[in-house]
Amino acid sequence: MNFDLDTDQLDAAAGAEQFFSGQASPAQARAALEEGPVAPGRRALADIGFTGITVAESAGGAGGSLLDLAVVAEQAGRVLAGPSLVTAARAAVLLADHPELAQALADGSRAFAVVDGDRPALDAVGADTFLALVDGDLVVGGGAVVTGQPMDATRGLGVVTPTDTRVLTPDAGALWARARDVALVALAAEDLGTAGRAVEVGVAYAKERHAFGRPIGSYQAVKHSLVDAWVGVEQLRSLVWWAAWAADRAPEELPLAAASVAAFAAETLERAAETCIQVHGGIGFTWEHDAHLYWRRAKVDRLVLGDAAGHHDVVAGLVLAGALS
Amino acid sequence: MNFDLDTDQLDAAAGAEQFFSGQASPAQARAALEEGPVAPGRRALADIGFTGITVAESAGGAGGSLLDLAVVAEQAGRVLAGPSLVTAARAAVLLADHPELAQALADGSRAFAVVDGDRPALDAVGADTFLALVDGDLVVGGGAVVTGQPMDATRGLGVVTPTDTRVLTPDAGALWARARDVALVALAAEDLGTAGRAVEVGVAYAKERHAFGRPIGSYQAVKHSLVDAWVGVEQLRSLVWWAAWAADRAPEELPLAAASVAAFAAETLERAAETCIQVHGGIGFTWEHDAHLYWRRAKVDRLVLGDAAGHHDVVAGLVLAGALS
Amino acid sequence: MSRVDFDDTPDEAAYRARVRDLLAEHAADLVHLDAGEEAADARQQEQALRRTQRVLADAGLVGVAWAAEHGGQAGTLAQQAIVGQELARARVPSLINHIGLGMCGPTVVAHGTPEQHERYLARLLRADDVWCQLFSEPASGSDLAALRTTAVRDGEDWVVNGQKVWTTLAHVADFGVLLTRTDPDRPKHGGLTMFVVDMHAPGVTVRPLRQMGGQSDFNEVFFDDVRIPDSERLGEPGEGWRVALTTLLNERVAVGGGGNDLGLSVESLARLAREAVPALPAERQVLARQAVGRAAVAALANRYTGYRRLTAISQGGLPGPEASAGKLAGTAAAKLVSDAGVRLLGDDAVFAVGPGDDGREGGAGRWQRNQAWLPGIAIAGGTDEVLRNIIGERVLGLPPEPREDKHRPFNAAGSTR
Amino acid sequence: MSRVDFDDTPDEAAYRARVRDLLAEHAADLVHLDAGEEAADARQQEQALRRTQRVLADAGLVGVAWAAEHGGQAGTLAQQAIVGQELARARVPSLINHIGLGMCGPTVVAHGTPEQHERYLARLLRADDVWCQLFSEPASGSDLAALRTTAVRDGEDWVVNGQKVWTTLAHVADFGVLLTRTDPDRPKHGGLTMFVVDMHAPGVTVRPLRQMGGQSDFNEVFFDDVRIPDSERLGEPGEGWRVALTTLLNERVAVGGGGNDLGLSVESLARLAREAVPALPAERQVLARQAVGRAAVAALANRYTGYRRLTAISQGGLPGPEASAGKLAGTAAAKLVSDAGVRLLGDDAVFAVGPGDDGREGGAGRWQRNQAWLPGIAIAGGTDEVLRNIIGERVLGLPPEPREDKHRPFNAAGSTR
Repeated sequence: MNFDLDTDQLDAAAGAEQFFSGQASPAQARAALEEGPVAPGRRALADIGFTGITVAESAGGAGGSLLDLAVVAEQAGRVLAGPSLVTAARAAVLLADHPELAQALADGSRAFAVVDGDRPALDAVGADTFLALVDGDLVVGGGAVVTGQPMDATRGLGVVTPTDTRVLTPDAGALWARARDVALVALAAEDLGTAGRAVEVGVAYAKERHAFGRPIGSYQAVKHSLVDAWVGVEQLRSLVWWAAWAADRAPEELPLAAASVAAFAAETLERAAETCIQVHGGIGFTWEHDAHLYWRRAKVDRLVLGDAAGHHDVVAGLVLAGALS
Repeated sequence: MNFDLDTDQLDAAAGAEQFFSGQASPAQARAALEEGPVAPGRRALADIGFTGITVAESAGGAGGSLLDLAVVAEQAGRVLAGPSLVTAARAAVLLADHPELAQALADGSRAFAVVDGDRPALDAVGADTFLALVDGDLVVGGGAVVTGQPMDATRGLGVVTPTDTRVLTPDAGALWARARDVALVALAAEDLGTAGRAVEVGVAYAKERHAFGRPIGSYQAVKHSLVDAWVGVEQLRSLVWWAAWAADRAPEELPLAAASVAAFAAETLERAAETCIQVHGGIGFTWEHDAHLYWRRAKVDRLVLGDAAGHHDVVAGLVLAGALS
Repeated sequence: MSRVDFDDTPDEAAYRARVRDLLAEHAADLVHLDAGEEAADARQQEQALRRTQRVLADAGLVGVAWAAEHGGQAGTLAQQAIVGQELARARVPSLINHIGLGMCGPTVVAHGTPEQHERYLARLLRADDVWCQLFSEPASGSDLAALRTTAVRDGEDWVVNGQKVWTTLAHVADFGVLLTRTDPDRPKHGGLTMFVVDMHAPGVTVRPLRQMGGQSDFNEVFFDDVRIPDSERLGEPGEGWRVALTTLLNERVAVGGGGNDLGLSVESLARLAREAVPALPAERQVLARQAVGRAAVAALANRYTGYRRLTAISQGGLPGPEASAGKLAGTAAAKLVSDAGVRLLGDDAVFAVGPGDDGREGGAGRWQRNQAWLPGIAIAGGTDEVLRNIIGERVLGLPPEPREDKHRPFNAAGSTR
Repeated sequence: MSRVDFDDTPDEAAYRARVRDLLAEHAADLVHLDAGEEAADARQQEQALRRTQRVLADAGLVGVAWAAEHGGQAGTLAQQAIVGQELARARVPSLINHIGLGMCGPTVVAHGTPEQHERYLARLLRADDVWCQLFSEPASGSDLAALRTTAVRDGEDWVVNGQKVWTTLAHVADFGVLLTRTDPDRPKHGGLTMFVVDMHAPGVTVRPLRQMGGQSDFNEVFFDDVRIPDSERLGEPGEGWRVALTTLLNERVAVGGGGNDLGLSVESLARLAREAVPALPAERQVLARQAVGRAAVAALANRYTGYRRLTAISQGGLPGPEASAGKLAGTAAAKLVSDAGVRLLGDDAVFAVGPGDDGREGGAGRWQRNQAWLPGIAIAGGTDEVLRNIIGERVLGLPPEPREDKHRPFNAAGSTR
């Protein structure tokens, strides 16, 4: 048994950190709330190969595992990058038997979004090719996108009405379910990055800011809330690794792992972001501070592929069906 | 508008405190776990007139309000007294049109328990007269009691199979519902006393016990958890007074008030008792310390007339039906 | 003391009737909120709100419990509460000078000279002058006494330099109560002095501070060589902390201490729930009902606790540290209300389609903004942590933490932050 | 480092097969738990449990990762973990000398003399001697260094007086590691000395300590003029705190740090849920599923985090303060498991009808006892508060609180409590 990243993955994480810290930032997420572009954007993500991490080598991808993608997604989450690698991971599963489209995903020549009915879809803004499940079949086509006033502009949410669709894979229910589970894992990996960063920012401020003659991080109220947030982040990391490992190596465990990590990610990121604001006091709820950008991500992500209540219900269903026996 | 006790009620509370502190104690609640008697017992409660507080004067009671009973019940809760004034309050409503039985309740010549189907009934142990709702009718009769291993022996829980019943009031659904709401208020009043006492005990220990060179109550982790418990107790007090007032003066508000206070009492007492244990550290989870006796009461009371989830659902139902508009 | 009762006494009922008549009589001159509309932003309709307060003041409905010598009506706090209830019932928004009435005025009354009373109080009641409170600074939030804004004596004047922050209404205010450091050689609480500052004086710059939700409820205020005559000093030099405590005591009651809902009201949630719950799938209804029930209970518990505090005050008690409990519980209740709203709205809670639906009760925009307002609620007017310390130490009598900063001169190494 | 993998390497697989063979071979000589039975109480079957450990030791399955010179198998921590998994799989209960193996042994190894190694370690491995750890006292729980039990030099001996508490296994132990105060004139951490004490020596009295659930997992131990030869000292006089840290570091891993479930396992909950959920009304099923799902996720998160810690240790890392996070999260997960069980059982959770139903998975008695065990979990082995301080300061690098007691002589006024 071994439960740690390998050196290749650590290298990949370091590379991704360098890329993302140069290409995206909370400041850009803030600007996106006022019509600025989402950073680093589809082109840059495709050029560095991140949209093709889990696309087969034969289709121009890296042929990597979901864990390979997860370590990159974590770095994307740390700086609130967009579009999301969730879309890349999910589309890669759906397009596994369609090398031309998979290639277009990997090389960025098409901008994909995956649509769950009439719910706001991730990265719908700017997408030109939409994947959806219609009457049990996987379809692809164009679509009309209605955007709203989302709390986090980096998520590119839009309600999509597909147009000119054609069936790509008939009877694709199982494939769709697996792709959705993979998407949950990728989302959780991004949330891991965001939550970890929010805790770091909070910890740094708690060391530096003084009140009543000492750093606020020396007070138990501040210290303990940061600790609880940090413990959550570390537990989330374990679930992300387990779920990504399961996707690659133990597919029968994936549904339990994906629902578990999705539920845990939603609540962990929300707590981390709220703790980050609370630790900062007044400055933490200003527009100019980054804290609310992590918080906005948390508020959107906790709903975007279903909420914690839904995921907990799935976990319970699997438990009742014999998991954990 | 005036929202405070009057001097008569304050006097009654002081008298009740004196009575109960002489007649019952956590030590006796502990002994009851090992077959000791429940204190002060039915006889003493009847003799001092507490089983008849809300029984009409014409039936030998004090003709008092539910708020009059609540201030006494709070004192009973502080020392984990038994049997419960919940039974007295509930039976008094059910027997309002039956002066002979009401008189027997007030003077203690009969030992009542009120039975909700096959659920463990409060004060079933030692009772000789059982009230139940059967096919919509209020019935009275004897009963066979099966006792188990309850976590709190002072509650006299038992599963009752009624025997020799006769109909006391036909079509008693509305009466039964009102009596049950009154019971919830009385239970919450007892829980208020228990919770308040648990917080006091925790606060006293936090002032006295030292660690790392200062009283543990000076540490925010301890201080803040006691504060949260105390705030809960004070909010519970407000709901108890409101609900008791409503029972007497605004019956249309009683269902909302009763369900609200019951839900809030369950969670407030549980938190107060758990905080009391945690503040005490190791000594807090020993058999000889009183903390677990408050905790046992909390664990039983949170289920005894329905749980918080059930009460919250009732509140929601009333809100959806137009309350709080 | 008389028995628990939510009904008016006969005197109170008569007073209430008179208030209703007055509000009806002057209705045309008052700002009113539309149904479903939240409290107005003072920034947008300053003049109308000033006029509203002036009309109410002339009708005897402002400063109800203030002493007659200060321009008040010498009424009871119960009467004051009745006016508040009737204003809410008539959907008249908060008085524009609520900071002046709730905090600055009482401070001037308690610590001002007769000349200052004369100069300020009547105008404050009529909103001829709007007031703000200049205490917090970037480096002194919870630890207010660590403030750095200095006032240096120069002849008959004091010269003020520094920066304040989180100042509600500074952008419309005419005057402010200003806490400054006048003696940095003394321990931090000992070197402070309070002034009344003219917000239109040269060197005063006000800059709105944008919050995470996008709105600007607060301002930053900069002081560059602002001259204040010594006659505008409130209390003695070095006594500023004692003066400030008067203001703070009154603030805690104003913010949540009276049991009023913070954020969207539980009634708003109830209206949303009636619309949204029946449309949910059955399993979701079960969970939504739990959230609605829990939020309603929390809001009710806080509301009735507020009534107990108001009763205590109306019986002659002073607002005490218990008011901090009201803000704490109100914050928690507000969070439950918001969470329940999110559960009812689902995706709409984070994805409003157009601003058009804001008016509706279930308008996603309102609930989005409410979410973004919540984190500030747990901080502004006393963080949850500071409130817990206050209750723990002043109500429960738990020992304070060791304080190394309290007795050191403010300018000694390490003590200023 | 190799890739995330829960499968055995070929070497590990071979070792696992050998362990299984050995356990099968010796099955007749080992204590086994029945299906659904919780871990046995050492008080009830001391001799059988001692024999079990002896048989396992002779088979090379105890002290797997201990050095050969100390009687161990010089294996890897991965092998140690495999043995643990296979013992659990075979339903062999915890080794009776788990305190000795997990905490006392490593302390003797690190700080003992060659003679002490010789005298104790081999016998400890075979449970010829069972060990306990004598640190906590009534007046020193979280603040362990405030202990008052004294050891005074008298010729070649030390004379010990005082009281210890929360001592697991003291009632069956033959030896204990005992932390005492030998120099009250020094600051609290500086005046401590560690000994090995013979639990059968004159003057040692053991009294079981009854817990809130009725059971006695701990003891009080009284020392009245107990003489300990100087040759039983562990480390130098005054170095006791340093020695104790070795023990504590190992304790944190043992209690929850490895991701094992505290209290009833999530698998127990799963079995109960399969029995109980379908019997609930529909609305209650929705709520019960939420509770079960939440508890399962928490337990899984803690379990896989434990695997990460075990991986780090098996790669040569030392058990660090991160283990405290495991205990903290394990405690929280245990509470969720218990709450879910209560929700499934309803009234039965507090009202067990007769002891007969204890064996069943849904036996109310087991879940009642589990509830009563929970409060202790959040305290014993480090309170939640102390663990949060450890993580905050040693992992996150947050500053400690000011400590007035640390440098004062222990016997100075105010410092002993």
